[in-house]
Amino acid sequence: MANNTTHTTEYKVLARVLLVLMFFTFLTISVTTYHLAAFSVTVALLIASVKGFFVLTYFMHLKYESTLLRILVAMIFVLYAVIILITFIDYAFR
Amino acid sequence: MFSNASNFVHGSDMSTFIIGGFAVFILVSFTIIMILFVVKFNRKRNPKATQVKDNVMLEATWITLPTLLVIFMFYIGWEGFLPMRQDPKDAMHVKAIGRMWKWSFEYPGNKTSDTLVLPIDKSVRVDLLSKDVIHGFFVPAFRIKEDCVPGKNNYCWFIPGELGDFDLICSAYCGVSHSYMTAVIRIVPQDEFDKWLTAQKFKTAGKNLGYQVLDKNGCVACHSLDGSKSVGPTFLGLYGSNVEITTNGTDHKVIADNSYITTSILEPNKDIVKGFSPNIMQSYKGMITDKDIQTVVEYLKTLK
Amino acid sequence: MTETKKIEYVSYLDRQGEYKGIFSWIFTLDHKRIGLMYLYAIMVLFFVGAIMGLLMRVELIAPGETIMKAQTYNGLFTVHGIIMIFMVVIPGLSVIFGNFFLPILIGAKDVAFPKLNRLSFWIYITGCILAISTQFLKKGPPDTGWSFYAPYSTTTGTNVIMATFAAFVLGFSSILTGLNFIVTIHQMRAPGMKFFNMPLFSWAIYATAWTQLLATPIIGITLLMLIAERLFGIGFFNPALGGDPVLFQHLFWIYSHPAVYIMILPALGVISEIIPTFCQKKIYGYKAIAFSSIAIAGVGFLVWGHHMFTSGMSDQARWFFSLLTFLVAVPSAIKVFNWLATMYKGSIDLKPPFLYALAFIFLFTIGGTTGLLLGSVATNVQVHDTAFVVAHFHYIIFGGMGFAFFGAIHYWLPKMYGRMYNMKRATIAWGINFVGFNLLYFPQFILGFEGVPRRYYDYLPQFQTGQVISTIGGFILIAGLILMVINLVQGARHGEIAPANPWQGSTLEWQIPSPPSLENFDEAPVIKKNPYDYK
Amino acid sequence: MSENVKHIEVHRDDEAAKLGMWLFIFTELLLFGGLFLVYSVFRAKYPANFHEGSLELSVTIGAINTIALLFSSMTIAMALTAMQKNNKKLAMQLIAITLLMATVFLFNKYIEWSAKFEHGLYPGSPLMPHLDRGHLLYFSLYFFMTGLHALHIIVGMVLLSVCFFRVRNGGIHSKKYVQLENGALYWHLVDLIWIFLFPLLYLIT
Repeated sequence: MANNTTHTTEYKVLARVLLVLMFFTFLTISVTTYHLAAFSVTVALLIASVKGFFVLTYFMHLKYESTLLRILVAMIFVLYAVIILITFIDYAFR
Repeated sequence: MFSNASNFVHGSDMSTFIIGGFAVFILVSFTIIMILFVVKFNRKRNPKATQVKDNVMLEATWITLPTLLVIFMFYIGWEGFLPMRQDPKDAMHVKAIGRMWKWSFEYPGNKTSDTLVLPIDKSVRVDLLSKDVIHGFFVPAFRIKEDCVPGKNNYCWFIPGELGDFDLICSAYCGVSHSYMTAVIRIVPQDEFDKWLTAQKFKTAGKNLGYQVLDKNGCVACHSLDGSKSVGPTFLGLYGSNVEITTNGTDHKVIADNSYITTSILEPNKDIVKGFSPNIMQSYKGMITDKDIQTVVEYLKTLK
Repeated sequence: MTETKKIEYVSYLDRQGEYKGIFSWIFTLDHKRIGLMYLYAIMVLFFVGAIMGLLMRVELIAPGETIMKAQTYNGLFTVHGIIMIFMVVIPGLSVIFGNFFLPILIGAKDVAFPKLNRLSFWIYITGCILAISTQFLKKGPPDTGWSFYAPYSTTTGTNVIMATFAAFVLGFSSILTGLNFIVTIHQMRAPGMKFFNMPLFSWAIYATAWTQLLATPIIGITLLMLIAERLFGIGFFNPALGGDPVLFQHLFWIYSHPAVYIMILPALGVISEIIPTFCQKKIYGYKAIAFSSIAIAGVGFLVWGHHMFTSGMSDQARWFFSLLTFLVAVPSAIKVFNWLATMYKGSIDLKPPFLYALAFIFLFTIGGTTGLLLGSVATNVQVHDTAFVVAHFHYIIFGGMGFAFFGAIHYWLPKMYGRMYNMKRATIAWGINFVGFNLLYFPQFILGFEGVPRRYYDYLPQFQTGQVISTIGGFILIAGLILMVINLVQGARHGEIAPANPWQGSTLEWQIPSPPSLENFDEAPVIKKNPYDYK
Repeated sequence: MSENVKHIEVHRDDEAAKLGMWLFIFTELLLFGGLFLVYSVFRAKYPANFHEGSLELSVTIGAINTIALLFSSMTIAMALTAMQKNNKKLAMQLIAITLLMATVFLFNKYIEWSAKFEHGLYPGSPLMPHLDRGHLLYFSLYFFMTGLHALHIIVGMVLLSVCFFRVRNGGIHSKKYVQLENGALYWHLVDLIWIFLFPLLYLIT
């Protein structure tokens, strides 16, 4: 069986990812000071998704994992989005 | 071919007929095929199996055909259902209020009744309300069912097409007397209906404030005001009387005073009156204000 | 392929590890022993649930109070539901036969995480004890129905917290089992065994495990919210506090509808194993059956709303859920077509497992097609929440999953214990079960259509004929079940010694001795052929 | 010979262990997913109340906590790198920093919660039923979501502490570090959930 196949991510890469994440955190906080009204949810979730993407890809090593695992992770998010969407087929048209 | 009790019987029963007919057809053909194969290819008769290659065309056929068939069945069902959600603008509005475990109906002009009397051949829209938990407004003869969800305004509508009495039953499980939560729907000619409606009493307006609190919280559904035994003990003559209760398994007697009544409302399963079952009444903690409780106590004092 | 090896063969039933006697079971890491422990636990719980069902049937034999009060009746159907759904049917096939045979079918020595497997078993037992204890605690058994609908469940005085917590714990066990099986299938297949060389039961377990893994967390959080609702009044489901009871139904069915597929998919897998063996034929449409399992699991996630057609959902949601419900019928139909095609030109041996498979197809067809009546919005208004639903899901769950379970145990018992049961008695028991089952549940279709709601303690006198027939069916069925179990127990203990391959099956489990040795394969198998290679 | 012991020790499959962890993470995501579903339904129903509710939370504390968690996520990822490079001492230091950051997070949470408790805003308080409906639901959600998240932080801290001691006594080493890797994965999950909780509860106007 394959053991110890995990890619070693350099300290430098991890530090850079942290900087990116910090940047987006400040971005999302400063964006809320503008009143974007209906878009504020979209923007906040978009930024959160980008941050999540970085955590998944680098911190959680998804970039170096098998295609199968990457597809599975994507599938979970798609499934969850579909469940939310379907629930709102009910709530949005009440 | 179908009854005319309401305008939906035809659509619903037609779908039942088509889908049910298909179901019977499938069941019979599967059974015949199974019996046929079991007899014909029995090991005694056919000791050696013949391997058969998969046939893509055959597979494709029995994927496509059922798909088309189910889409057709869905369409039939949707056609039969759609009119149920399109209530005409000129329909008479009636409120059906479900509470544990009693139906009551409110007519325009603030009239109430325990029987749902309706004129024949007139469309009526029933607004479905609930005072406590979910109840189901189910009239089997009319092919109508919709839940009364507390905090939501569901509705159903129909045009009654036959004179007579029909059963209205609660279809959503709602507690110990769920199966006794029934009412009668009486379909009468228009003139009779008008006469009946004028004779009906007005809503609780004018009634005592304490009674309104009891009514609002659904207390009177289980606790009678006239001394008769219901799901819970009667309120008549309760205040100041000697009550035999069981607390934590021990029997004792207390005087029904202010604090006893308050405890019974907030922690109904603490003291159980002899002859009644525990765990049926819900706690009203957080649902009733202290002021309302005092109003109730004052009102109970008057019930001698 | 392994009988000729020099290593002395000792059955897994005899070989003990570092623990002796009873502890060799309690602390076992062997997937086969864990499977057997699940079998015993589930059989006991099944009979507890069945007796509760029978008591309800006796109560309903005449209108009015017959043997119990309404509150007792409500407690009975709730606990009957909780036991049967969460403890018997949802784990059922996958923990017993999945544990026992999944590793063998894919040529592995054990599941991927044996310790986790043992842990899930004991979590399961803990959940069962918690749930059963609600019967004896002070507030009395829950009376909400197994569906715990808010706001009734948040206000009733009975012991709902304990019951929901038990269901939460059982869900945990279910998740860990599913996780274990997925990893097992991905990582532990014998050399040469590709996904498309796996027997169809493994495919079914695979699809089931994914459903367990992804759906169960939703019920977990829902039940936690329900508990918090009762403890603190957080108000999510309480309309008086602005909450939404229908939201509870959404969350509940997001899990509980896929749960139906958790119950039925392994059953479909079992039937796909039994039919080729007793026809001595390669299964027809292997890939179609494998993919239909995945399709059922996938689409099954998106149809939960058909349980809520009368809850006041938007019209858009109603047609969406209705359409998808109809579409999910297609993969099930494909499976039945393929099974029938497999029987064609086979050499059919009418042994008890095959008889159960035939009964399964018959009952499952009734259950499935009546499901179409429930899925169609126009007919749903008439039959929703009535005895029709009760009949429908008992046809699917008991007639489907239950009969597949009985088929599976008749099929695999010789392998599990190395002994054979009495064929004739098994056939008689099958006949009694089949007749009793139909007598018990078929009248309820008619009662339901005439307007007898479910969970009714009492009914009008005009419905008595149907209720009496149904109760008689209940007694016949229980007699058949007792006969079946006695026969199986006798067979497992004192039956004749079974050969390694009594049915001339072609899948891997039949290539090793009965009962298997501790590590299943004394020499790692190398797979070069299809699972259903009959000459 | 004790067969049972042999039975498990023979088999070591890090790939399987990692896949198992990922599958468990999926279930955790969906567990919180259920809550996010509840959140979105109520947010759609009471947008104004949710806005007012979010104004009562301190963005500063939320931001500090976000940064603490992001930083800890990086340190634990670095700890794994250090382990892979066989730098035991650095790995232990990095795990310790992660645990410290987790404590900072929990301390902040404690301050935040106790401030709310002082104002009588907690589930089951006498004040809660008198709030606007949406307001009440917002705070119910706030306590439920952050509470469940804090519980996960505590579980993660236990896991990482175990890893810390396993690294110290050599149970985890540069040839066998899947346990640390799984602990780290779990910690990243906690971070991931917070990344979504933070804007939804504190920021969205």
